[in-house]
Amino acid sequence: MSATLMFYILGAIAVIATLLAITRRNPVHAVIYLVNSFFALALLFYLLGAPLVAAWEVIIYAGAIMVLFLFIIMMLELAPGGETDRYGPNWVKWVPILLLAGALGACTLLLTSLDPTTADGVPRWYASPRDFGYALFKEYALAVEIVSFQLLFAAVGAFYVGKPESKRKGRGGEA
Amino acid sequence: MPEQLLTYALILAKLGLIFFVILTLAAYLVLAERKILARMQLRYGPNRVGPFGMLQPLSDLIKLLTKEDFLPATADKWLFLIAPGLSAVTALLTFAVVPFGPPLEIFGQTLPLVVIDLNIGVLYFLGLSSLAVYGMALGGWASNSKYALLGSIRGLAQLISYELALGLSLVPVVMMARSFSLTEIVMAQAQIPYLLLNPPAFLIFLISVVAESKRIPFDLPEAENELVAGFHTEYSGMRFGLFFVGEYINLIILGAMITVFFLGGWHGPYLPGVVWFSLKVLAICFFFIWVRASLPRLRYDQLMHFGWKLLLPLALLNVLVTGAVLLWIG
Amino acid sequence: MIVPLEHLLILSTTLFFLGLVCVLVRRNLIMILIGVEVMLNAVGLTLVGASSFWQQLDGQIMVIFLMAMTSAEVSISLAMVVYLNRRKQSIDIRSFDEMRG
Amino acid sequence: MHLWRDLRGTLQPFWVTLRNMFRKPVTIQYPEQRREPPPRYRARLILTRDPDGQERCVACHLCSAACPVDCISMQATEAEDGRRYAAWFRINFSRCIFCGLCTEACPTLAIQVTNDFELAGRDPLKLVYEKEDLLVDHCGQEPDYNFYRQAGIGVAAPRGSNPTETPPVDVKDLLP
Amino acid sequence: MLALVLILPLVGGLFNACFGSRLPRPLQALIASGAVFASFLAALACWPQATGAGLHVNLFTWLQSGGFTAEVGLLFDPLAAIMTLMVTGVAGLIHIYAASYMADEHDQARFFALLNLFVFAMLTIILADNLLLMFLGWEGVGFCSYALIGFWYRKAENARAGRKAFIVTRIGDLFFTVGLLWLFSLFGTIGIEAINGRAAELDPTTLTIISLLLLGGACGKSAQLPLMSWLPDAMAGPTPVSALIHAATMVTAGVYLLCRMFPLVSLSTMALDVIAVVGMLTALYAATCALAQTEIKRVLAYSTMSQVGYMFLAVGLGSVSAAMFHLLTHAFFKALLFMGAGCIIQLAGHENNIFLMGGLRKRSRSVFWLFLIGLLCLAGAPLTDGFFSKDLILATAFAHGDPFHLSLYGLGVLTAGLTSLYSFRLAYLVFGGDYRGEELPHAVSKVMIWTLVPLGISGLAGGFLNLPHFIGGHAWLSHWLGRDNEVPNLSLQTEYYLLALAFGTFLLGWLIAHLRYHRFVEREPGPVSGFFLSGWRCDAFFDRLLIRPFRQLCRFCWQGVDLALIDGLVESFSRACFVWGHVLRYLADGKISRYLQSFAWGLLLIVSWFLLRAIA
Repeated sequence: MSATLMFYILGAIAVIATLLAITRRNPVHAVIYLVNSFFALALLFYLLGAPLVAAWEVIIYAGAIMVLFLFIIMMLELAPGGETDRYGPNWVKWVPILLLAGALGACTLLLTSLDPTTADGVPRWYASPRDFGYALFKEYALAVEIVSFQLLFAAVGAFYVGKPESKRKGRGGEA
Repeated sequence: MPEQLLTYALILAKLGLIFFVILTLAAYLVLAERKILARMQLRYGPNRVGPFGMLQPLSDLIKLLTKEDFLPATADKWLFLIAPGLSAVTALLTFAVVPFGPPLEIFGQTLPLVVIDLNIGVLYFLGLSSLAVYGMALGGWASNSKYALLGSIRGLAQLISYELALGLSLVPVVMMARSFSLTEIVMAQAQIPYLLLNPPAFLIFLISVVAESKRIPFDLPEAENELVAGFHTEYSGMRFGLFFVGEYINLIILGAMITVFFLGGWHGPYLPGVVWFSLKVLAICFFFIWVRASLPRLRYDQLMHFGWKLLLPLALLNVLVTGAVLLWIG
Repeated sequence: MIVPLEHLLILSTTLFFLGLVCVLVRRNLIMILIGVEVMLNAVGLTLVGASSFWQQLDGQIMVIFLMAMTSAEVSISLAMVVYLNRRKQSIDIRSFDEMRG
Repeated sequence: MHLWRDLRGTLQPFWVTLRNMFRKPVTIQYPEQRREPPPRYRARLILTRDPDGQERCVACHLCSAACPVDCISMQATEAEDGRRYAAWFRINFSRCIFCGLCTEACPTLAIQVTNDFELAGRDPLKLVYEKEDLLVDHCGQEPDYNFYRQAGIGVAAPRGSNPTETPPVDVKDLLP
Repeated sequence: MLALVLILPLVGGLFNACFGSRLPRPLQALIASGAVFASFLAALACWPQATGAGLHVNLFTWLQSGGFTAEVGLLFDPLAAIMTLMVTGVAGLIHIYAASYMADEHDQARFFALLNLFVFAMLTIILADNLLLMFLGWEGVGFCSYALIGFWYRKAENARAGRKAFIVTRIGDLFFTVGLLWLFSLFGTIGIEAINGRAAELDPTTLTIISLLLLGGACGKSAQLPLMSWLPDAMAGPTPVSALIHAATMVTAGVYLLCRMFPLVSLSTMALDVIAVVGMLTALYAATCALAQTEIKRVLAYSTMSQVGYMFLAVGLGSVSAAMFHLLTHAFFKALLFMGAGCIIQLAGHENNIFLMGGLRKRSRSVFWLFLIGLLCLAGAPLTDGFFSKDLILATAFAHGDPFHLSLYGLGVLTAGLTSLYSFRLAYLVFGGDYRGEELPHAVSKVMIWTLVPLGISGLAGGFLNLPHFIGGHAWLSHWLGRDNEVPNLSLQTEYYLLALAFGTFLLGWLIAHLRYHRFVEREPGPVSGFFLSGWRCDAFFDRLLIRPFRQLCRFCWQGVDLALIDGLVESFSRACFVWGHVLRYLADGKISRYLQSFAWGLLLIVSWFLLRAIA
């Protein structure tokens, strides 16, 4: 029972934090709210029997990706009161897009509610790290390889894009 | 239901005990650092307040508490206020999974000497240590001062970089122990600590841990002689104190982690486990202080090069080699 | 029984469309990327929920891959943000319209 | 071999610090242990008297002129026999930098440095020393020197003719 | 232990490649040569296990997909054992030599890394128990050769020579690949022994074609007609490389391949004859070319080609032991010759041209004698190893007795005479008379000369490995290879006649050389010698035969097909697109948020379609 309650509480936290995050003018605040939302999500994952995913959610999303965002924001000095303030939310513009998103959401929800299986409950379940590891490295070994290559390419690409233009030209790359 | 209540009570009791011990330890670690550093520099260090200066932490506390809590006019108030707490709390929370002794037998019940034995303890530790970045980053950013901002940008880059090597150096440990649980990792080292089985991992972990704790030679985020005090330049009073204590708590945590992952945790001959554990942690803490006395600060580009071009490939290689050896042994 | 699957799907749908709205409305490149992150997380929630519902590990594994891909995506896209900012001294999405046909 | 050099450079300091840890600290525990300052130490200034027990200072203002931080002030006045002395004499020790230029400038060796360096105080105004604080009862570092004995006063009466005066030294007879 | 033979050079090479440039120079050389010597010792230790079917070691499974399995497996049978010992031994000596020879070069680490890798690849060829692994070594050898020929890559012609070697051998490799794949599709396995064991199941035509494909591969690697033109150019590389790759080891890989696959190849008489003809023609061709060369290393390169041609001939005659015997002796004396040539080049102040040498005998007696030993072996002076091995081949040819083989024998004798002629021409030009160069001669380091000594000894004594029965030998090598039946069965008298004939050709060659060259006369190259000098104008011939028509074809494809036909079509199509694009460009206004919005609308469409379908 308490798990059910927790689910709703955490869901509410996630939605509210996300809502706050996407409406902030200041990107740093947005990042902070988003981290909150990710925490709620991580706990949700734990509730849903995915402790490993929960831990990765915290480590990767909150600990690495959002920190990266923070780093870039700080590095570009997108401080509040800077020029970014001008690009804040413009409520009139939001209306059609909100309508669009609302329509989409409604369609999706209708679609899910039409599926009779969704009325069933999610059972209590727990995936131990051991099982997870076996599944990951036995059945999905190829995918792991591919994704790791993807990461390597991303690292190389980021390195290349991030280099100052003058240096890049010096090394013979095109602009 | 009473059973459950008892469990909760036990957890709370353990938590309280740990809080008390850790905070005291952190306070006295500051003193110890000052004393040891002084002795290494042929000085005495604080010796006025109480016998051998033993009450110095107390007087520091009183000083910090009574100082003005200053809020810069242009600071981002909200973030400025929560950042120090964030950095102290993330450090403290990690203690929940540290097994500091073998299970006790009391009244016919086994009482594990760990607050919660999570089966993903390693990930919990990594997660919290990656969150520890936020206190520093937000504190520096919210101060709206260039020293603080520079300090926190440096800190962000440094911590992200060394987080990778840190995590990767733990992979061999997990591979050898076949578990993410810290208790089981300690259990697996009953015979021989991983320090001897996998010294490269230990070395990488040690270096990344020093970087993670933002101490010399990796203290670029707060480099006193370049950035005044880096990310906590603008802090004063107890908020500064929280950063400060958080740093020392972090030190103890990392010492405990080194102990758990590489020094065999509470295992040791003759003495009870808890004693062994504390001895090892204190030895690590001494080592950190020693490092601070001995080494100069790295330059920023050296730091980045070291992290990305040396530690990270080494850690990856170590994972590979360990995996190969484990496979070979079977 | 924790909750009906429907509720979980409602939650993830909500999150997804919040992210979508963020992507569509904001003009700050960083905020747009944040919206993308929200959407990806919503998808992750769906996958974990499905994994739990059918008691299969595949969903969780997909989430791990999702995270790996996301970190790759983020590293590239943030590097590009830095690059674009260097070129235009701005991260307003309206200043990047060179792809005009 | 860079590697070897770097390794040594990293590990050697550890040995150095460890070795020093077991040495006796060089610190002097100040209030309990004191170091005797050297005789020519420059600290608190004093106004000395000549061997006859009279003030040496003739209020010539040379010291205040020499003072780089302008912390010396005084007012000159004359005794009946025309001998000059300071009506009041004031040194602001919260400004003094203890450079000792005043003592260099002083023709009568009246103002002198001592090795009393303990001049700390909570109230800066208390560090403004008046003449009575400065004047001491001894001759300081030059016990035999007496300016007027050598120079004579020579204002009201000719040099050396005042009642308590000995005739001035003829500097020329010192020549060969 | 056997794996160690293979792994040590690899480790040495990788170590030098990764860390070599940080180490002091002597250490680089020490690591490299130490690895090879250790490998040699390991091979010696394995030696006793090489009898009979040999030692089989399976290291690990390399690939496995469907029915196809590629093991990394090693086969150490007598054939491989001899080759392994020869390669590691000679390579070890050359490493030491190179340490001294290359002492002043930049990039010594790269050199030794490549050299070690080369040894590794060569050993892979030798020890592989399946064709795929062999092919891996085959390619590795090709690559290392390419990188080493172009070691001084800053000079354009060196880089070009490297490229040429790579491309030409690649043509051969293509044949080998096709043969390999075909064999796999026929037998479903790539194990050498399995293929050899089941070769008899094939029908003769297929067998012949496969054999010829393998021959093509071998030709490429061993610089046989018509893929021979890369070898003389490959002399642009450093001399130790020439000694190692282009004399002792790599060029013999083709011979080794044919010997390995001999049970398969020998089933087709036609293929054997082709091999013999190719070998013989190459031998003759190269010998004539060698007569006119002016650069010392090119002379040796052509002589290598010629000697390898003899080996092919031996294989074609069905005598693996003769081929292997000649391969071994040739490796010894040719390595000796190349390294001696390196000494001579240094003596003459980095001068390659033999017309600018002369009188070097007085400069360094030891080099003179050692080089002369090499030349005598090459020329087939009696009692040297070259004499015995060449004679074995010729005797085998003679023993066949039919006109075809007799004509081969005749050509062989002719070639032997030519060999003697150009050997002594070289000797007289280099050592006789007075010094004609301008550069002051340099000294040669002792280490370099000392490494020549063991090779000189083995050159003199190598013949005893396989002394024929009729002079009291036991044909030990043939016996060891288990091929006693290949010893030609001739009467004693015939044997002596043959020996006398060989001796006679040797003497005749010497005599002509002596008459013509013992006193140096500056001559303009005549038409014949010019023809020989340019290698029968083969490069020009290939240029006319292959490269120009190819260019013409390309031009046609480019101008006719591509520009006129395809481009015309494409352009008209693209013009239509262009017009349409003008219309559609108003949709793509570069506003990213608008693009994103249209994604969202599309999503709405998709979702609502699903919804409609679900309701319906």
